[in-house]
Amino acid sequence: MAQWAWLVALFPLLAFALMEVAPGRLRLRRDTLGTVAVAASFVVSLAVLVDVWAGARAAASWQWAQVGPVQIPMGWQVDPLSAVMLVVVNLVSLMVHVFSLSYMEGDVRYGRYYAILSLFTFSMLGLLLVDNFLGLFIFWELVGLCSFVLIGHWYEEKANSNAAMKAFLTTRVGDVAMLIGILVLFAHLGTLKYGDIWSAAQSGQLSLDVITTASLLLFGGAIGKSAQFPLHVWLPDAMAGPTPVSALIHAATMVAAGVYLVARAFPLFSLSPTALYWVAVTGGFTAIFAATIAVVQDDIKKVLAYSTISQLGYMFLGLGAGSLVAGSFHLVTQAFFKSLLFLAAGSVIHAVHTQNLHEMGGLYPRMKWTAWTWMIGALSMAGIPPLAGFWSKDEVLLAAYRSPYPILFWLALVAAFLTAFYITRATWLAFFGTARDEQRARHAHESGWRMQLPLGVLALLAAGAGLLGASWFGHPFTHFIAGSVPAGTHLAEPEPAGLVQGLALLAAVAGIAVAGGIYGGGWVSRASLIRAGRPLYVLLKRKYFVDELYGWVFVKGTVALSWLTGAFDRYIVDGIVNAVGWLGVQLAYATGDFDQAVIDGAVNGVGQAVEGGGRLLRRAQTGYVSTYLVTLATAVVAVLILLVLRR
Amino acid sequence: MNTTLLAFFIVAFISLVAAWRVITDPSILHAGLWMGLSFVGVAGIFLLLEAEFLAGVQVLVYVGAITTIILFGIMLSDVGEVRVGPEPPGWVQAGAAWHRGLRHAFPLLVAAGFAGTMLGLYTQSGWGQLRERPLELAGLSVGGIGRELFSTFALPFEIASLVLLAALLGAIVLAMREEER
Amino acid sequence: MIPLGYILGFSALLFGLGLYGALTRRNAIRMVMSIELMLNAVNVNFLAFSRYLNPGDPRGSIWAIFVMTVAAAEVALGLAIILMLSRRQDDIDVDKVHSLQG
Amino acid sequence: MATSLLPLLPQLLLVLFALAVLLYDLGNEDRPGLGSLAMLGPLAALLGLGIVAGHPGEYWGRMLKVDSFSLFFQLLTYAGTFLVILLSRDYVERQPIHRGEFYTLILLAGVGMSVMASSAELLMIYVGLELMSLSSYALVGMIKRQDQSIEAALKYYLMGAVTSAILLFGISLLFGITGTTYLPDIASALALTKDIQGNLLLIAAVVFVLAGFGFKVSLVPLHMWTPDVYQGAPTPITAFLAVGSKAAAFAGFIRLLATGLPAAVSLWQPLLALVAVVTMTYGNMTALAQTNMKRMMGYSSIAQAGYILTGLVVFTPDSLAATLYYLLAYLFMNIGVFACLIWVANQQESEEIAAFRGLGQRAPFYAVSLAIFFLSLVGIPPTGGFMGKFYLFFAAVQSHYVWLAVVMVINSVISLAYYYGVVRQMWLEPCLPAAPGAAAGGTSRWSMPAARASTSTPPAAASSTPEKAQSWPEPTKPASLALGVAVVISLLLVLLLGLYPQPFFEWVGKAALLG
Repeated sequence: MAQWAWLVALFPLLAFALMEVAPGRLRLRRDTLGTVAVAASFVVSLAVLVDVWAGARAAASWQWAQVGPVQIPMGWQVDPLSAVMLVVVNLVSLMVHVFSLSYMEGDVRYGRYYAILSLFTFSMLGLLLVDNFLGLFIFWELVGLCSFVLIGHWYEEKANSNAAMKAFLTTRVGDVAMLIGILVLFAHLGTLKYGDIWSAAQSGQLSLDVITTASLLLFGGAIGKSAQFPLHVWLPDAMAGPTPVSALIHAATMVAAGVYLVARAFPLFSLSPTALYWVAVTGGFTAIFAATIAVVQDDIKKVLAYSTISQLGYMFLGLGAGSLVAGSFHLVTQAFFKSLLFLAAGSVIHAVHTQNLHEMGGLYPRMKWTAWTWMIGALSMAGIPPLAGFWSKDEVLLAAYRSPYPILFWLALVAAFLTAFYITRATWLAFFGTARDEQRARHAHESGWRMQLPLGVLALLAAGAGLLGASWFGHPFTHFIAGSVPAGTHLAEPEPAGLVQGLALLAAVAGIAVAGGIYGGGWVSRASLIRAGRPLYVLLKRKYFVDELYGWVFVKGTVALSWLTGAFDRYIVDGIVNAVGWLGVQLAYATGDFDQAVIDGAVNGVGQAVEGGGRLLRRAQTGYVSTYLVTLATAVVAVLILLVLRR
Repeated sequence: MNTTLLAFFIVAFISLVAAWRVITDPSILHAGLWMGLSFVGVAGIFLLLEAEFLAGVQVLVYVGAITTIILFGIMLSDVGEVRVGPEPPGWVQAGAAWHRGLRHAFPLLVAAGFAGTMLGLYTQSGWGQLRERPLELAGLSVGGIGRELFSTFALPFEIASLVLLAALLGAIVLAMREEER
Repeated sequence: MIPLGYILGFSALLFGLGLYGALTRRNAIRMVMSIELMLNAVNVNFLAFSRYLNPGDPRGSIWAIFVMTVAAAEVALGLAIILMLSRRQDDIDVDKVHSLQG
Repeated sequence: MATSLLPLLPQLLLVLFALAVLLYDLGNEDRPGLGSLAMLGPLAALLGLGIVAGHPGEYWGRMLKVDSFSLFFQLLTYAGTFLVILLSRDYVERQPIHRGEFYTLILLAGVGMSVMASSAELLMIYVGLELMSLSSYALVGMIKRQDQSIEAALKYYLMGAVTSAILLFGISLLFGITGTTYLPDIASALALTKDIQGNLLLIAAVVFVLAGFGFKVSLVPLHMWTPDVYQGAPTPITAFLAVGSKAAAFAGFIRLLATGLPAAVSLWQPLLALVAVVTMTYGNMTALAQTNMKRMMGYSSIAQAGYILTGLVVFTPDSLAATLYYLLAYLFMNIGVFACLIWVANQQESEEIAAFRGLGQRAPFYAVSLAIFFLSLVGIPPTGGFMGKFYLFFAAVQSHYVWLAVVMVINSVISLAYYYGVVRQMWLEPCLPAAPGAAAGGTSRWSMPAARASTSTPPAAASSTPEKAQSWPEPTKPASLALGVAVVISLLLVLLLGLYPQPFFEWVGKAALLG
């Protein structure tokens, strides 16, 4: 079956082509066409995965063009990494297609939406299938283009089209580096094919400097596409697109392309400790950086957006720590639980018509299905065993722990705590507590099977997919994915450490607990402490026969105790909780401000500087032909004199 | 100083002064006439270079044709000398300053820089003091030029006729007065 | 005889004068005249080189003939453009024409 | 047969058709089919080119050179001329332009371009250049009722004449130094020169000659005519200048540097590298601040000239081939953009970028096509522009001009912003109502003589009720078939060059050898 893998990309392409040329009647059924095509793709990709799991490989290549002595090949290949990703992309895409049937119903550009969705799916699958860097770059730009169109889907709103432009421009900055990286490899080796480059690099044809340079330049592209610091600014803005698009492109697939690139080029990266170090540092820093920001976001999609940035940081951390498995495994599980969270958020938004968490609340009784699936995703992301996120995050933490830079491990651990914290906060604010907007809450309801089914399927995977890599079954994923790099590649697959698992679990639970305490008003607050003390008080009263003296002592004692516990509660517990909360919030605001003021400012500032320069240069074009002539003659004579004097 | 050199200096001086007057004479009509004189001077230089045929062509084409066309052009366009108009508008203050600077300071510098550099280069190179070699009349004779023109250079000659055609066509179309319909 | 440098110097000065005129004058016709001076300087160059460095090769003379031909065509076309301009505005001040800018 | 007419066949056919158009125009008042007759010219020349391709060699006393390089640029010229006439067909109906002379001059300019490309003799290149230039000066001023057209012609003419004098001065010095103007002889004479670096006269000659060609391809700081002329000229002529004139000037440029001055490479290479960087950066940054579409394309074309020039700077067989490939893609993407521009201008009677408002809804075909042409200009796959840029980058990196490649890539990101400005207008902004002058006819600068207007505009325009005038999208004039054809041809080739580059790679690879 593996040799038919190219069919996977073909179906969505055909669907797109059909949608564009289809006459009248068929044009109205573009949604069905797209969904069926992706479903077909999904079935094929599943078969391919089974085949590849059994050990099959397939590749085909032909010469696309020849430049002088240099050949530019074009071809495709399937190996474990791409086979897994094919299934993930197809599955998420299929779910999003189904979900959108209901979510986008009645949209002004419903048909076009499906057409671009098909084109995107094709491009993403193509990106996974190609066997060379030129093809990768072409599809890389194509997915960017589709993302651009879809972010700006509701372009009537100016902010949306600005967001689309920002996404396109910001990622292009990374692409500049990437293209140059590709060219550096091309110039040194005269080939663009992955396999040739890996073997050339491993056989020592490239100096370490070249490998490091090329790797870091390639990583530049990944930083842009996967929204890593400091090029992450576009992703939160990209939430302007329809929510299913956010689930597909800006959570599960396109943003993961950067991680895929590094995983794909792992044979190259693994040769350069410097490159790996920077990948790890970028990832680790982004992970905690974005997580702190997510803590204070009020927009449910923004929480998820920063969460995505943070999780992508984890993946890079894993890869940078030298573990291909950690990065790619987290890539897979994140795709499931994050698209699940986005779709669930979409379901909520569809029901209450707001994205502001503070206008939600109390939705649980009315949207049980959404709430439960959301919570599965949330717990999975927080890292509660045996859900998928636990296993993959564990791999990342383990890799960081065993890496030469254990500080990254502690950073990641704090980030894990924060992850649990903010997702619990969001869960509570959205689904529990009292409805802060009665009007909205009263009208909330589930939106039918077309939205519920994808939630269910993804919840199942968000819960269960982790078992693929679970230590209980002997890490089957580890052995499988190792087959996608050449034999000589150095893979640091660290042995499990109980300490790490324990700390990870602790961080997750602590995060959930603290958040529950602060936002849910649970056991941590004063009232619950008293309630917790009350049984003891009653028990004491029953056990020791009531004596007036004792009684008086107890009464006095109880009063004193209650005052003490109250004081403890008031001054110590509250203080700690508040301090932690305050610190977290301050940190989050600080990073948020930094993000907005400095990074955004820098990005916008460069744009303004360029444009301002343009306006200034315009002045020179006075419209007077004599000015032009004098400029021309001055330039010629000045160059002449300069060149002559230099001799 | 021999006579040829003396003649050269006189002719060159006349030609250059005439060229200077082309630029500076307040009357545009006089400027046109000065230009004719300058062209005659150049024809004189050609004569001194023993290129009699070219000197003849120079007089015919430049003095005869081009100067006449330009004088006709001056009459036809029926305009006097350009008077100094208002300064450029304020919206391009920076541009205007640039413009003023260019207008007043740069051109002289540029032209002088050009001529000075070229003179310096000629002096430095071996060309400065190079005297004539014996003349091989075959090359520069009318017959030689004619033969070359219609054998080796026949193709560019034909294309030059297309250049004239294009210019003529363009001139006619542009200069033709539109009848107001 | 005349040293080559003298002739080249004359042509450089003539070209420089023409350049100066083309850069400073605002009357379009005067600019055209200045450009013609520059072309004359070029012709002097061609003939001088032909005479001193490659006697016997008529290439220099032929270049001069072509330059003259093209110059005549250029002047004719240029005057037509200037004529067109003079019909739109009362004079032929090139500095009055600056609607295209920026 | 050293003086056979056969190798001249394409040029001869073009001249014949130019004369035929002129005579037909003189002898016939109604002139039906004048445009078709003119279009046959470049097509016939293309056919002739097919015959000439079998007879490489030098003819007419080494004045005419038929090699793969000249065949390549001739093909570019004829294809460009054909497409420009295609663009003009609709345009000349709506503007007060003398059609016969207009087409004749386009064809003559085409002859000039092809002459420039097919000779290694500077005299021929010069005469071809002047034929092209003089025709262009006249063509730019063809809309005599428009002040801007006259202004553009005047500026172009004055600057062109001055630069032409500077070029000639440079050529005369070159002639003095080497004793010839035949490029291969110049090269062999220079090869004997021991101290190229120290030859100050050669420096002067090279600077002047580069200035002459740099002006035509609009390199900064010789570019200043470009935006003004592009804006003022009739739009098809703007397209002609952008593709035909630029390609031919590059042909001469490449021939001069690669055949004539390879020995002096150390003189011109650093200079041109600097100029290339300044040119692309200046063009792109200034384009950002534009509001007029033609003017923006003027600056864009300056920036593109900078990209193309990098191929010459790198100066390897690969980089020259990349230059040719880019010029090929450049031809079609520019023609495509200008075709869309003319279409919009016909509808809206405006060439401002704001005129593109709502095009996405009004005419999705033109809007999407324009977006694709822009993608190609920026260099985003899978378009010909991407392949061309990639090839250029590759050639630059291969020769260790990494910094040049970096500057190019950064510049292409900047260029994204101004093209996006147009794309945003097409989809973001609501539709404009039809221009007020459209129905009334007679006040705007786009108005035409009443007599011609009444014959060429459908009666619907006159009888349109106020309600109907309000309800856009109802095109006021029927869409022109010719423009659509031009867009489709350009679109197909832009995509073909991006998706199936192999045959073109082989072709430019051969042409770049200049053999």
